[in-house]
Amino acid sequence: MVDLAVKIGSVALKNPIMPASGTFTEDLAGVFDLDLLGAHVTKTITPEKRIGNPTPRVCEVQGSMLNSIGIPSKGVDHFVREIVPIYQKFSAPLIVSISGNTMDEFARICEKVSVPGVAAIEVNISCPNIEEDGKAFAMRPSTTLRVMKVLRGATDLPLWAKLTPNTGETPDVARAAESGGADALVVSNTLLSMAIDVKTRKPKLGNLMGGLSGPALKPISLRMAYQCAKSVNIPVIGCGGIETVEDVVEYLIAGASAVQVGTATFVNPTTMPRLIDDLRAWLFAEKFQSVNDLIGSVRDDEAADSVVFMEAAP
Amino acid sequence: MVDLAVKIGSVALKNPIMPASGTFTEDLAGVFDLDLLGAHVTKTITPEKRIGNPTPRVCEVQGSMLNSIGIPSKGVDHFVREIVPIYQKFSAPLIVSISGNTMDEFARICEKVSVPGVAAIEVNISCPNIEEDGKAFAMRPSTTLRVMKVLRGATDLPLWAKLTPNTGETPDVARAAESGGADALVVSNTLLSMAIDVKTRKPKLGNLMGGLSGPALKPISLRMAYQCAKSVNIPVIGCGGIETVEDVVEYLIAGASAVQVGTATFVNPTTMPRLIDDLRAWLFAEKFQSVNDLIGSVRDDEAADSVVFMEAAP
Amino acid sequence: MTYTRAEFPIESHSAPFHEVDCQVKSNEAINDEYYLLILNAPPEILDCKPGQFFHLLCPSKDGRSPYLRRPMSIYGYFPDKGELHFLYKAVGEGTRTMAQLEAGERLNVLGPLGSGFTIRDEWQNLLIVARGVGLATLAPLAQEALRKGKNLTAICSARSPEMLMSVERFRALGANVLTVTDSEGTSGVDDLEGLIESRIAQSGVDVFYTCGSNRLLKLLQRLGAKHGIAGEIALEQQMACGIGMCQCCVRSLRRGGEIVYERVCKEGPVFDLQEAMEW
Amino acid sequence: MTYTRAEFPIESHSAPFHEVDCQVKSNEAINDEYYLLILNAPPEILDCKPGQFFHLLCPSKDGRSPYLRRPMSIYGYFPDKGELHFLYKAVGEGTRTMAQLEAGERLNVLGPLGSGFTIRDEWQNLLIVARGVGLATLAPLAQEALRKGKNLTAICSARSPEMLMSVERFRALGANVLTVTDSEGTSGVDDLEGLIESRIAQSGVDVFYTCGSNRLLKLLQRLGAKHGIAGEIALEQQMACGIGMCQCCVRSLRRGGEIVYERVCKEGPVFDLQEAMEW
Ligand SMILES: Cc1cc2nc3c(=O)[nH]c(=O)nc-3n(C[C@H](O)[C@H](O)[C@H](O)COP(=O)(O)OP(=O)(O)OC[C@H]3O[C@@H](n4cnc5c(N)ncnc54)[C@H](O)[C@@H]3O)c2cc1C
Ligand SMILES: Cc1cc2nc3c(=O)[nH]c(=O)nc-3n(C[C@H](O)[C@H](O)[C@H](O)COP(=O)(O)OP(=O)(O)OC[C@H]3O[C@@H](n4cnc5c(N)ncnc54)[C@H](O)[C@@H]3O)c2cc1C
Ligand SMILES: Cc1cc2nc3c(=O)[nH]c(=O)nc-3n(C[C@H](O)[C@H](O)[C@H](O)COP(=O)(O)O)c2cc1C
Ligand SMILES: Cc1cc2nc3c(=O)[nH]c(=O)nc-3n(C[C@H](O)[C@H](O)[C@H](O)COP(=O)(O)O)c2cc1C
Ligand code: FES
Ligand code: FES
Repeated sequence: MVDLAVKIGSVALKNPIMPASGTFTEDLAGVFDLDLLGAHVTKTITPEKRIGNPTPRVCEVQGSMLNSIGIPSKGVDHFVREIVPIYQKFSAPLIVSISGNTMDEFARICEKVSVPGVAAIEVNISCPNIEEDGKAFAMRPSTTLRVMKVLRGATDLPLWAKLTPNTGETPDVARAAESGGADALVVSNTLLSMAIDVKTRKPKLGNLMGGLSGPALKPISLRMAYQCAKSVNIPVIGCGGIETVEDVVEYLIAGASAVQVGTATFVNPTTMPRLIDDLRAWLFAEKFQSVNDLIGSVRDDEAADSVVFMEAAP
Repeated sequence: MVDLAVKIGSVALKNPIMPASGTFTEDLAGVFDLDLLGAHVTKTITPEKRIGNPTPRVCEVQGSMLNSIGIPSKGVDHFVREIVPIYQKFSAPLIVSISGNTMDEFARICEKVSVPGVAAIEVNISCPNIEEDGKAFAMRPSTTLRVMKVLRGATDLPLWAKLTPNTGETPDVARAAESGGADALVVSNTLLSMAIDVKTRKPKLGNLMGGLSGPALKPISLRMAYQCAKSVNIPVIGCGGIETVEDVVEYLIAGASAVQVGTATFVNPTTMPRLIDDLRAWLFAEKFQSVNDLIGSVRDDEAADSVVFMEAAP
Repeated sequence: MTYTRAEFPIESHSAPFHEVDCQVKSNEAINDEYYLLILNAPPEILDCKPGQFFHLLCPSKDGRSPYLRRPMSIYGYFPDKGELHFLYKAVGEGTRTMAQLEAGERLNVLGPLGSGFTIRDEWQNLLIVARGVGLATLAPLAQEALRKGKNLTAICSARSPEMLMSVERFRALGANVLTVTDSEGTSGVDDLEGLIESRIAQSGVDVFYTCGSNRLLKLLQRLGAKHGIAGEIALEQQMACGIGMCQCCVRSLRRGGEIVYERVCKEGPVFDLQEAMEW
Repeated sequence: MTYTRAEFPIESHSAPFHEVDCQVKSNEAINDEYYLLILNAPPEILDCKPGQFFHLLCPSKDGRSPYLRRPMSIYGYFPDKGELHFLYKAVGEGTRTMAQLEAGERLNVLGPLGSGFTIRDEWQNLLIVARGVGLATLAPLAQEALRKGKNLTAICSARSPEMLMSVERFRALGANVLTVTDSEGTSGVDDLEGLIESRIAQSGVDVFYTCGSNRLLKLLQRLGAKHGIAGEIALEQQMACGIGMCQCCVRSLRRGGEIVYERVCKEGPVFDLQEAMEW
């Protein structure tokens, strides 16, 4: 029997497969038993009610998609009252994703979701915020450090910091998040992109630009996951373009202790349980006793250290 | 007859299709008449001889590729003596791509390639350099401004600044390049990525990481081309993932005055002449007299100005 | 592979749906633009309601693979024959690859999804106004209405008489079918208004059902308000997940003096006619 | 579409090559691992040299489309029959989709590319040492050598006798074929060394040709140096463009006391045996 259990700091997962924020709700229980999953991660919520972005909110690009959903939210009170209890019926740990427009707002919501039944808080520091001119906190080490310190002061729950690929400073941002008190890193969110309809000459998204997710993102977020695993001592959770068991294995080898699956669930709603089965089979075939033996086993010894922190493509 | 001619500042191109640096040599003359192209862009050269990166230097990712060729170079003297004369037999303008490890080196090579027969210099400020800790100049507005001023002082030829997607500050970097004296922007180079062989657990590239190019890159560099066109008054040249005439049209609508084609030529060596034919046919079918009427015709009026400068995905 | 939903511990607020690979029984062009796809389907996905849809994973053909699924209304569901029908127009990459499906090939479908049309017991005289692929969405409604013994009138609108699909289908079901076309100059808003007003005057109308165009929406909202006639409309929106998770498919609705947003895939695709907003 | 190269204004330092869609004549498994692909090819791409290769655009099958082309040695070129042959092993995504090609389908090929083997007039006794797909690369060399009236010995090495392809092909051409296999315990370096030394002693050897493994390279370099025998080796490397533009396919070579880097697709795939380096 292959052991799939992993630990993200103090949070124990029975397997390393969980959904990515914004691509999962309890509606998926219509397709499979959600307690198969390593954890449940909810859509980012904000303190107040928000409508979200204009439609169209998604479009296709070659073999992947863009989205600009925005963060429509019924507000944190509704969430704590209505949504958290739903997940109490499951044994998988509940991870709640939050965001705020200002540090203050962010701290406030962080306190509010620190309720029984929540196993960890995923802090989405990768979406645009007002105080920083529309930049995301996680675009710079300095703002990452500042916001993480504030959030660390606001809760005793584990904090998972979700990073953005829209930066040239991933290792520095990762270290800043760790110094600021993050218990794990989620790597990463979507990459700012655009598509135009050549017939109408209009942007394909109502919001002009949106985030790239799906297979096209994988080589980028895999690189980030690797850089982060090399830069910090807290666990890294890989996220971006995962569709097949080989994708999962690639992230684990690169140093991720678990992975999140987003867009692939839209294409095939049973992707996650299939990945769990396939991962078990893969590890068995490759004679691993525990998934932990695979994590971080990348054979990069031939490459010079300096290369690891390379930040531009050659 | 549809008019395909465009101008990049003082450089007149008979059509907006040209190769991307590093994906083109005179060897392509084995497949089609190179004078069909709007311009010729040579592989980045450095002042001294360089070997380049360890092999494997390329690998496939889903529907795209990674490379870490490095910049093998026979040095600028060899280039001026042996390569520049080859291109004198063509009427298409010759664009020479250069790079340097330090500002000083960069300025020196910039002077050296300012010879008759060279129509413009593409300055590759998007590859890692020593003075900046391995970061590329074009990752930050400050270093972009500094290096562009130095280069501007080193030549009277038009300077095309080639930007990197490995930054969260594209509009600022674009403005810095313009202030520093760039005559056009090439948007953009490859994005730092990684792939691991799950069987051997080794990185698929000898250099660990490399740059993503091909279709996966398109929504990202299209977004950057759009942001740049909105941010500066100098022409923008789109580059990244172009394969079909719709891709070309998308960049032109977004505000690019011309485009560069890279990886697609590896897959289909006749991509560029086909794109020229297809662009002419597309413009004719859509009743455009001149390609210039298409450039920048994006219908983005419904979107708020602030959105244009958004820098993180929502 | 199917995964158990046995231990499903949430009070299901939605009917069950399934992801299944179905075999194509036939897939034929019925005119220049429209195709009829018939799948051999297992019984568990044939417990459908008129107005519901499936989310189809388009095949990859000639090296093109549409990435996202495509939503498609149920044109017919026949548990007795084990058949599921779709009527679709080849407009873009996804539907064009669908059009290349051949008998014997497989198509992965997810559904049935969304909430369907309502037929209240007290409604006797039903009026369907449909155009284009809207006919596909409304055909199962007609079948259900007639099964329930309602009086049904269907106004079918099209560009030209050749494009009037499903007319036979509606007639065979026993509906009173009126056709209007652009080429005959009978499909204008004024003509339609006259036609519907006379229908209301003659036999009364309890409810309107429609889908699609802004023009029809506005007309029916006006007539509905004027005569106090109920109505439902099926709306479309780009979709990613199709099952309520991604929030990409929202439409704005006027409700209780406010504007609210609901998901076409989950609260819809069928909405109250008066709440629907132009787009 | 083909574009004119008529006005080609550069002194061509390479022979002409072409991008062409060819029709598959047949594509069959010849044992558990290897396939023989026969294309109907136009005359302009059949002016090949032994050792050259084509860059193949693998078809997209079952939704997988290998992105880059795949380099493949020419196993046979027959201008008279209008045929181009490849012998390949299905190892990964690209070659596995190739294995699915059926007669009548089309395959886009680019070539012939690279520089081939040399056969100097003064060389009379040629020795080929090959294993695995290396046999594919060396078969046209055998044909050319025998056309030129040379004495040719081919040592074919394989895992087991069943995997010994092309033996018949070499024999039919008139070569003296020796076979060694792992399963019979005859393919070790020592065995090979003995075999080759006795060949040298018996009839003399003027040149070695090989491709592939480090083991063979080292052995032949040693024997070549010892006896002053010339040699050539065909090398492999990942490729993107295949025509000299991207510089990804370099190999290091020892030349004039220095280490130099050359492109397998352009200066290669055939290199001087003594210059080649282990990898
Ligand atoms: C609930 C529902 C039921 C539908 N029923 C039918 C039907 O029975 N018959 C039929 O022919 N069509 C129907 N449509 C429309 C159908 O989904 C689109 O025509 C189809 O998705 C177009 O895909 P494409 O790749 O061919 O076109 P493209 O234009 O290439 O599609 C690009 C993207 O836009 C989306 N898209 C394009 N048009 C629409 C649209 N009208 N609605 C939603 N998404 C769209 C596609 O799904 C895809 O993601 C329905 C749509 C919805 C929402
Ligand atoms: C000049 C030359 C001639 C060749 N001739 C033959 C031949 O006649 N018969 C034959 O069976 N094989 C030959 N090969 C090897 C053949 O190119 C590879 O087996 C093939 O590219 C594998 O592709 P894949 O997608 O199946 O495997 P994958 O492992 O999935 O390929 C992944 C990537 O690595 C590259 N790659 C993998 N193996 C090799 C290799 N050995 N050399 C170069 N690139 C590789 C692929 O092209 C692809 O880009 C030759 C290689 C070269 C360079
Ligand atoms: C429709 C959609 C909505 C998303 N919403 C959120 C969100 O609310 N919060 C967040 O942190 N990430 C959000 N993401 C990003 C995903 O969590 C994930 O980081 C990203 O999609 C990359 O993973 P994937 O390629 O597996 O989809 C969203 C992604 C998509 C496609
Ligand atoms: C093999 C390879 C080598 C490259 N070498 C260079 C280079 O020397 N200088 C440079 O500015 N860009 C270089 N690039 C980047 C391309 O010029 C181009 O910016 C990038 O590939 C994106 O375009 P594409 O998607 O059309 O390939 C290289 C790209 C590839 C694939
Ligand atoms: S399509 Fe995802 S919520 Fe409706
Ligand atoms: S494969 Fe591009 S130079 Fe050899």
